Amino acid sequence: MRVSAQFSWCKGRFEAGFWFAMPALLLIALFFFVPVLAALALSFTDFDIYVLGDFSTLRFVGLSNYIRIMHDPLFWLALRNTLYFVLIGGSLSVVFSLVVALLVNHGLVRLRGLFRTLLFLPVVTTLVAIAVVWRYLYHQRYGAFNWLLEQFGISPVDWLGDIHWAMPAIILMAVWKNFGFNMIIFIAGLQSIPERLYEAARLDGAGALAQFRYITLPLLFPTFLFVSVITMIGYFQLFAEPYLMTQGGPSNHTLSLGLLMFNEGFRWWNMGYASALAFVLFIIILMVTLIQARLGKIVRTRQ
Amino acid sequence: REHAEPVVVVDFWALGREGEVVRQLVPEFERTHPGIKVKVQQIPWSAAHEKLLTAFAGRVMPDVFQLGNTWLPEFVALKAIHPLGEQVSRSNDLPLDDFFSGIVDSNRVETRLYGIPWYVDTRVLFYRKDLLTQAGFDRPPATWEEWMDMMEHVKRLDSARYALLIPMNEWQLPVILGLQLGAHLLKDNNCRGDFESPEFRQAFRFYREIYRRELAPALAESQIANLYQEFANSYFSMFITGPWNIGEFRHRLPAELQEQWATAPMPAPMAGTAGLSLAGGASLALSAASAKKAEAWQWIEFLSRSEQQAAFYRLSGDLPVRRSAWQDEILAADDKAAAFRQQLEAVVSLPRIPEWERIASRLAIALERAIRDGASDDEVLSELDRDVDRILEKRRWLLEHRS
Amino acid sequence: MNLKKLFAGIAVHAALVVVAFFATGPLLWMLSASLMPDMAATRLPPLLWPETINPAHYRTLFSQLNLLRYMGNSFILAVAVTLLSLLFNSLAGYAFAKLHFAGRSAIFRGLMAAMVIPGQVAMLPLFLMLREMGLVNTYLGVIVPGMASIFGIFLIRQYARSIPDALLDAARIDGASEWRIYWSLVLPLCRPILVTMAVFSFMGSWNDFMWPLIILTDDSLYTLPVALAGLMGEHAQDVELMMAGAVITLLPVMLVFLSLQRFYIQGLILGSLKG
Amino acid sequence: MASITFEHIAKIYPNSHNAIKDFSLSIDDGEFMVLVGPSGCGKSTLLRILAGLETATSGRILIDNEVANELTPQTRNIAMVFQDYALYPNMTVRGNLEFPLKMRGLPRAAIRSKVEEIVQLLNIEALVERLPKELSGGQRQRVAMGRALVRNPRAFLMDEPLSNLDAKLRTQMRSEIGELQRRTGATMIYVTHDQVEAMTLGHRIAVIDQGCLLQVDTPSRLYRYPANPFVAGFIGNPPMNLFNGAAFVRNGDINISLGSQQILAAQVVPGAMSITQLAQQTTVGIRPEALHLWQEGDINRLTGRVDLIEHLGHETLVYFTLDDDAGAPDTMHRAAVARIPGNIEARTGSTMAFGVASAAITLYPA
Amino acid sequence: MASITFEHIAKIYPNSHNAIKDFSLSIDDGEFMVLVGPSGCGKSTLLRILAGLETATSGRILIDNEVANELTPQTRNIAMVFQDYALYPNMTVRGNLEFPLKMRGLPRAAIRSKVEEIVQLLNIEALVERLPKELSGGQRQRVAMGRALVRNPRAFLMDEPLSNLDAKLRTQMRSEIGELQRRTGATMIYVTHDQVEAMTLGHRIAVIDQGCLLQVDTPSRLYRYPANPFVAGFIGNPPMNLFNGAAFVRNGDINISLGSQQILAAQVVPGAMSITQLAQQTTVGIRPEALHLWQEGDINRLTGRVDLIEHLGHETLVYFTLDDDAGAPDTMHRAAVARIPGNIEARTGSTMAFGVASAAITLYPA
Ligand SMILES: Nc1ncnc2c1ncn2[C@@H]1O[C@H](COP(=O)(O)OP(=O)(O)OP(=O)(O)O)[C@@H](O)[C@H]1O
Ligand SMILES: Nc1ncnc2c1ncn2[C@@H]1O[C@H](COP(=O)(O)OP(=O)(O)OP(=O)(O)O)[C@@H](O)[C@H]1O
Ligand SMILES: [Mg+2]
Ligand SMILES: [Mg+2]
Repeated sequence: MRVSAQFSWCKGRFEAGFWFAMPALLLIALFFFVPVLAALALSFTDFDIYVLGDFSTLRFVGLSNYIRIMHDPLFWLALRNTLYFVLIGGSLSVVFSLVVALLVNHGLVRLRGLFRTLLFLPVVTTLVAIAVVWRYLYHQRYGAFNWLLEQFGISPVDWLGDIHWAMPAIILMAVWKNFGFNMIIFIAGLQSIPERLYEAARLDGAGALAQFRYITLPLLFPTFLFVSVITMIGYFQLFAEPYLMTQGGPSNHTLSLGLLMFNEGFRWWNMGYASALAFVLFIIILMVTLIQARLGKIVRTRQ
Repeated sequence: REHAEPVVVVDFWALGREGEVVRQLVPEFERTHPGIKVKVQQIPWSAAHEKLLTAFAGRVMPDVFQLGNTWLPEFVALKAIHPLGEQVSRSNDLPLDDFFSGIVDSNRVETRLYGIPWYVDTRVLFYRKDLLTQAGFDRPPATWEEWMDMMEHVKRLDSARYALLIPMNEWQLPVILGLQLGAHLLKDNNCRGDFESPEFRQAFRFYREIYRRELAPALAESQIANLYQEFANSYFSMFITGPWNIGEFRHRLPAELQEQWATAPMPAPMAGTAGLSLAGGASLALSAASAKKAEAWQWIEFLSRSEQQAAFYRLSGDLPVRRSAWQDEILAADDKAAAFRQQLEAVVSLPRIPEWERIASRLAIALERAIRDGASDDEVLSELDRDVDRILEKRRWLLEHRS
Repeated sequence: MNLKKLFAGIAVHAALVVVAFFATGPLLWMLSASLMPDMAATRLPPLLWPETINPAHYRTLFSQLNLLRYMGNSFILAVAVTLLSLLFNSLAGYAFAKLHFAGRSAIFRGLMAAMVIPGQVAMLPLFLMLREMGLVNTYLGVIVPGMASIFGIFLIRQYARSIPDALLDAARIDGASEWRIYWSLVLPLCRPILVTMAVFSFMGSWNDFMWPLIILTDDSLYTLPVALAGLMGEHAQDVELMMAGAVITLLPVMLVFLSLQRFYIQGLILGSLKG
Repeated sequence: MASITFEHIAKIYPNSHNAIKDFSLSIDDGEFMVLVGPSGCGKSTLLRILAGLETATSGRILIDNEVANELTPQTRNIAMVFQDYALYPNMTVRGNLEFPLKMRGLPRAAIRSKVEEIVQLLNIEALVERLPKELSGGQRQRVAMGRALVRNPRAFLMDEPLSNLDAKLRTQMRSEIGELQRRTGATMIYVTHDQVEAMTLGHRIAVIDQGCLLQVDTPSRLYRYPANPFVAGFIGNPPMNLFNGAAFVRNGDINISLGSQQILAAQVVPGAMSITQLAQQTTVGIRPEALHLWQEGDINRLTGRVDLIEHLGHETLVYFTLDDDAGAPDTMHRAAVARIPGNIEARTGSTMAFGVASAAITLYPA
Repeated sequence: MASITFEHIAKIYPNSHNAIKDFSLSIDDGEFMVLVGPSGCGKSTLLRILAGLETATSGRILIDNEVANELTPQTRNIAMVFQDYALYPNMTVRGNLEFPLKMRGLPRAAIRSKVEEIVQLLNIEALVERLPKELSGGQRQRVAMGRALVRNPRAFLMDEPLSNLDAKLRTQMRSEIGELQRRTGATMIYVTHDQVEAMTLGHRIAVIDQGCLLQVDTPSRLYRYPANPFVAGFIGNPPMNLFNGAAFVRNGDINISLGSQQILAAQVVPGAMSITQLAQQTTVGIRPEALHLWQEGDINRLTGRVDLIEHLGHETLVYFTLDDDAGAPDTMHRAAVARIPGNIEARTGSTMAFGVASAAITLYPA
């Protein structure tokens, strides 16, 4: 009896926390988790346009959507493209932003704030608008890139139309759009390394390279991991860039899993199939994240 | 005084430029139909299909909507469209025999009429007279053979240019060529793909040949920055496209070129056969969910009148679906439109099943594979048929299920 | 040694200028092309600057396309999403950081794991669900999924953890209620991260294309990017007009960012890495 | 102001750490009670239980003889000054001072006049419009005190309020706190690690270890008669020297052998051990200042080898190791320190002799 | 090891703050030099200039009589122990200790044996594979020292290395540092705020204020003969009492009047003031421990009203205000403190008399 009474005030705080978290949790549950579960359920049916017109034509198909995915050449193509984008685009994105962050954070830089802002600007832009610009920059005859190439005597490249160049073009644009965000996080990471350590290292006889190798790199590793995971998760969901720039072409060479899912889901209303695709994507991302986390742990314990 | 009368608002979705233009017909309608107001909303073509489907799924369909007639079967399957047979037969202003028959056919699904054609859209050949003359020809091609020959000659004028522009991922041209040869595209009651048929193979071969000989640039639609400028620059001299471009060419090409371009019906596979083209265009459909069907029908009926068709032509350049409307003085005098008038008597429609758009998108993929990746015909077409069979699985099941 | 420093400084700045040009070049060119007369951008060799400033495309956009209305829609939606998400996320983020309730850490771990789920998974059923709720084609339908976000809760929690417990205890002892503590103490203290989140949400909402495209059917409700996408479909040939449309779409969000960038970046720097 | 009683308080944290064990202590109205004890012994926990920020697992808290266990912190009306002041960084000094009154719903005029009064009391008129970050450490401390004082609480709790200050400011603030408490007659519970603060401020000092109350007494009695070796070793700086020894009574004297050296203790210190408890094994405590340079006539003589000399100016600390011919086992604590006034010189390694008064020796059961 | 000389060093920071002003100081090879001074006086700046982390605006740094101004920190071969240790958090203790040797390109075997040696010297064998975050404060401190010691630098600089430790550990580390320096005979420059550290560790202490060197001398001389009131007030805790007085020579004695009270000083303290400088206005310094309870026979007698008594156990601090019948102006410092051994009782407000030896009075020009 006494125990219950004693917790009365504690309950006050308990309840405050509960009520504070409740609205957001409810919203997330309702508008995220419920649809996700529903999608999971849908992925075992053949929900399609006929079902939309007449619900009685809905069939439970078990795993056959997933089996079909495994046999769908478009899926494999899209997976290949997506992996290409994640691996090449993701690492470029991370490495480039790291390099730029190092530059911006360099001790000799004047007007650091200005550079930081300018470099962050692409992050803020609207993709739809930016796609207009980039489609034009990539234009085979009038685009700036080919004009530049021409100055060096290189023959023009059909950036968005050539199966070899379309994905690199998408990657370049994605890097342009996203590096600023990672750069800021890297700058934060760099700034959290105490100046003391560099001073100590200098006294210990370390030159600029040794300082980078033994202080900056290892201490930036957690940031690096964070940025890689975030970038990777985001890049796996690639959709808007190819949707706006190439519609997946040429010959589906920029068709990403996200775009394939959108096409199946919202263009053809094969909701069952699209949901199954979504879960396959989810499982891939989950696995890669786990691998990354594991790798991170290994590297960290090695250090 | 006016507010005493209850006003019914009819929601109307029109696509693309039509959406802009049709607004100008509304005052006349509202004047002659007191008590009905029309609210026009414009939907961009690029998002139209998704948009209509989501609107249906979201149960926010308008009362009347424009839709490409290739989409009609899909919306019929969805039970989104109210059949119009009864209304047409009751109407005293809609003699179906005044409409081009190929177009009307494309609005039927299993013999029932679901849409009233609004304007027609078929594809003909646009060409530069001066360049053809330079290459030694004084008239447009009538047969495939002539056509190929002409293109070769044009290409020889300047190898940096091309003879023909066909956006590589557009499926229409090979389909037209196939239909001209009598290909069915689908078989077994439209339940399986038939792209491996000899007719389609032949058409496909011809189509590839154009690229193989570099008579057309391998460009996707989105890569063509300024079509009109390129046409004016002689970057290409032939172009297969629809009537909307008559207006655009007139508007955008420099004045000195206006005399130098012309239109012609599609070439035929061989002399004596018809140079068929696609029965395209847009129709007006009445939403099955509409609560204002009577008023909505009046709006459809209004737009289908001969004089409104003519008026609409003048505003938009969209070609009328009624032969009587072609007697409009401007239209009759338009030499560039004449080719369309001729072509419209020889149009056929595509398979009328909901899956056609998906099949067409697969076809587009197949075309890109063939032209860009250089996959063989066999490979591409059998793959296509397999894809199509898979797409039609549910249709087969439904048909079995019903019987 | 000083000479070496000088060279290093020059090299670093040169590299930065190149990168800055890479970052801003497309934007500058967009602005420049939007001011060129028709077809000037598609000439060989390409023009870098308009020979004469020609605002005609902007006039066209505003007169023909009802851009003000789209801009207004975008603005209303972005502001609503921003304010609501700030409220809900900060409440939850603070609760996860500082208040105790049953299952707190379990729930939080669950949320973290769910960050991996691609958003597109939920899109289709969410659409059907909102249909059942009658929210298709309403502002609310656009706002509702953005009202709370896991990432937002996470960011605010990371930041709120740095608030000393003693401060909250002091307020309790001074007689403040839990709500009062949140309102008068936690919110002001979290200002940097709130500004960051605000720009974040505003940006996200303003730039979002997919969801409004799907959920809004009535064009009087369209947002600027949706309208611009429509424009792209209809006027793809008018490069200069498109550029003007792009400029107009980008301008407001850029202004918001530039006016808040100091706080925004600071908040990101403070908030991003503490966990 | 109010009297405060802890009655058999125990606190077990959710991680099942038993931070407070059967703790009972009465604090009079107007008393200045100092809590000392090693880090983690539960001092803060006690204050937090009293303030209502934690709940006791068992036992009762009485404020003015009324059970307060069930009250929320808002209603207990107790003021607390936190170690890091916990000033609201988003409010000015005035805002900070007004906050508790606002929360209690006082009318604006009353708030204004009350704050005015406190501002004058603490001499911070010039600071009222500043933000906490614009104040120096000592000024912050005063504002924190002001925020507690402004509302006439029933008691003040202070958790190491001076630990963040530098030595000079600390001395100054220390006397200000003492002065304030004398003036207002407030009941005060004060946690500190600082010997000087504890000795100079408290009416009584409570020594706590591992959640148990070891001894509570006035500073001087605590210093002179520590109840056990822990308290003896905790109070005083350097702390009391503690040796393992053997004791036995002979001729009414208490004989103590420290290894091979012998000394006499005059008496058994009250509170430490009764004469009958004397056993072979005893802990022998001698304060560093009880050791002086040996001079003729001293009864007790202890010799040792000098390890280290620290000159502090006014006094010298001599660290030495007790000589032991018998080679006593290592377990006998032989290291010791003597505090000698003034400046003496001695070589490290040399042997020194110290005298110690019999009365200054404390004995505890080993 | 090396000797170090600062020659007319000045440092103006980019924000035009003049942190060091014409600073000259010679440190012998093997000397333990302690720098003290109020916060912000420039101690850290001096160390950083010496280490090469900052450049002097003017003046010369000599290491072993060679000008070192232009050398990079890497080449000066000076070791520094930072206040917060600055251990590399990503390396184990071994990694930290190996780092300076690796950077100097020593062969692996040499590194290994050198590290082994240091590990044993510092008694941290058990810790070598741990990361810094797995160490306690004192252990970290030892590793930081080890990282400095491992490479035979020409001098050690230590910037408040103990300020983060608690009192007990601090005492322990203090003696370890002293011990180490004695053993290795290293040249050492040590910055501290702590009186005890300064007094016990330094061979000499340099007192700095606002970038200027005020006095440098051995601890005991500094304590006994502070060169000016600032040093006098800075060294000692509680610091020396400083009064405004008037002085004049009569009959060979120095007569001092403090308000209405008179005392005699025996002599003028060397280094403070010459007898001929004596003037009417003088600052009179008396250390708290120089004041004792007055007893018959004392030459000098000062009376005052007791303000506060602080019992510290082994001694009592008596805060009092000098009596002044003449009602001297407020500007005369009359507040004083006396340090009386043992426990004395006195009521606040009562009057007490103190004796002071003539020799313990220091005079400075006012
Ligand atoms: N919220 C908690 N949960 C679990 N254990 C806790 C909690 N708070 C404190 N403890 C533990 O309870 C014991 C007493 O903690 P308390 O803070 O009261 O110590 P303290 O005497 O104030 O120490 P210090 O002098 O270091 O402040 C410590 O061992 C501590 O680790
Ligand atoms: N990088 C700098 N730029 C400008 N002023 C500085 C810089 N570093 C220190 N100062 C100023 O120079 C003066 C001396 O600083 P320094 O760090 O040497 O003081 P310190 O004696 O070490 O003080 P503390 O005991 O507080 O550590 C201070 O007033 C400080 O504000
Ligand atoms: Mg505590
Ligand atoms: Mg310093």
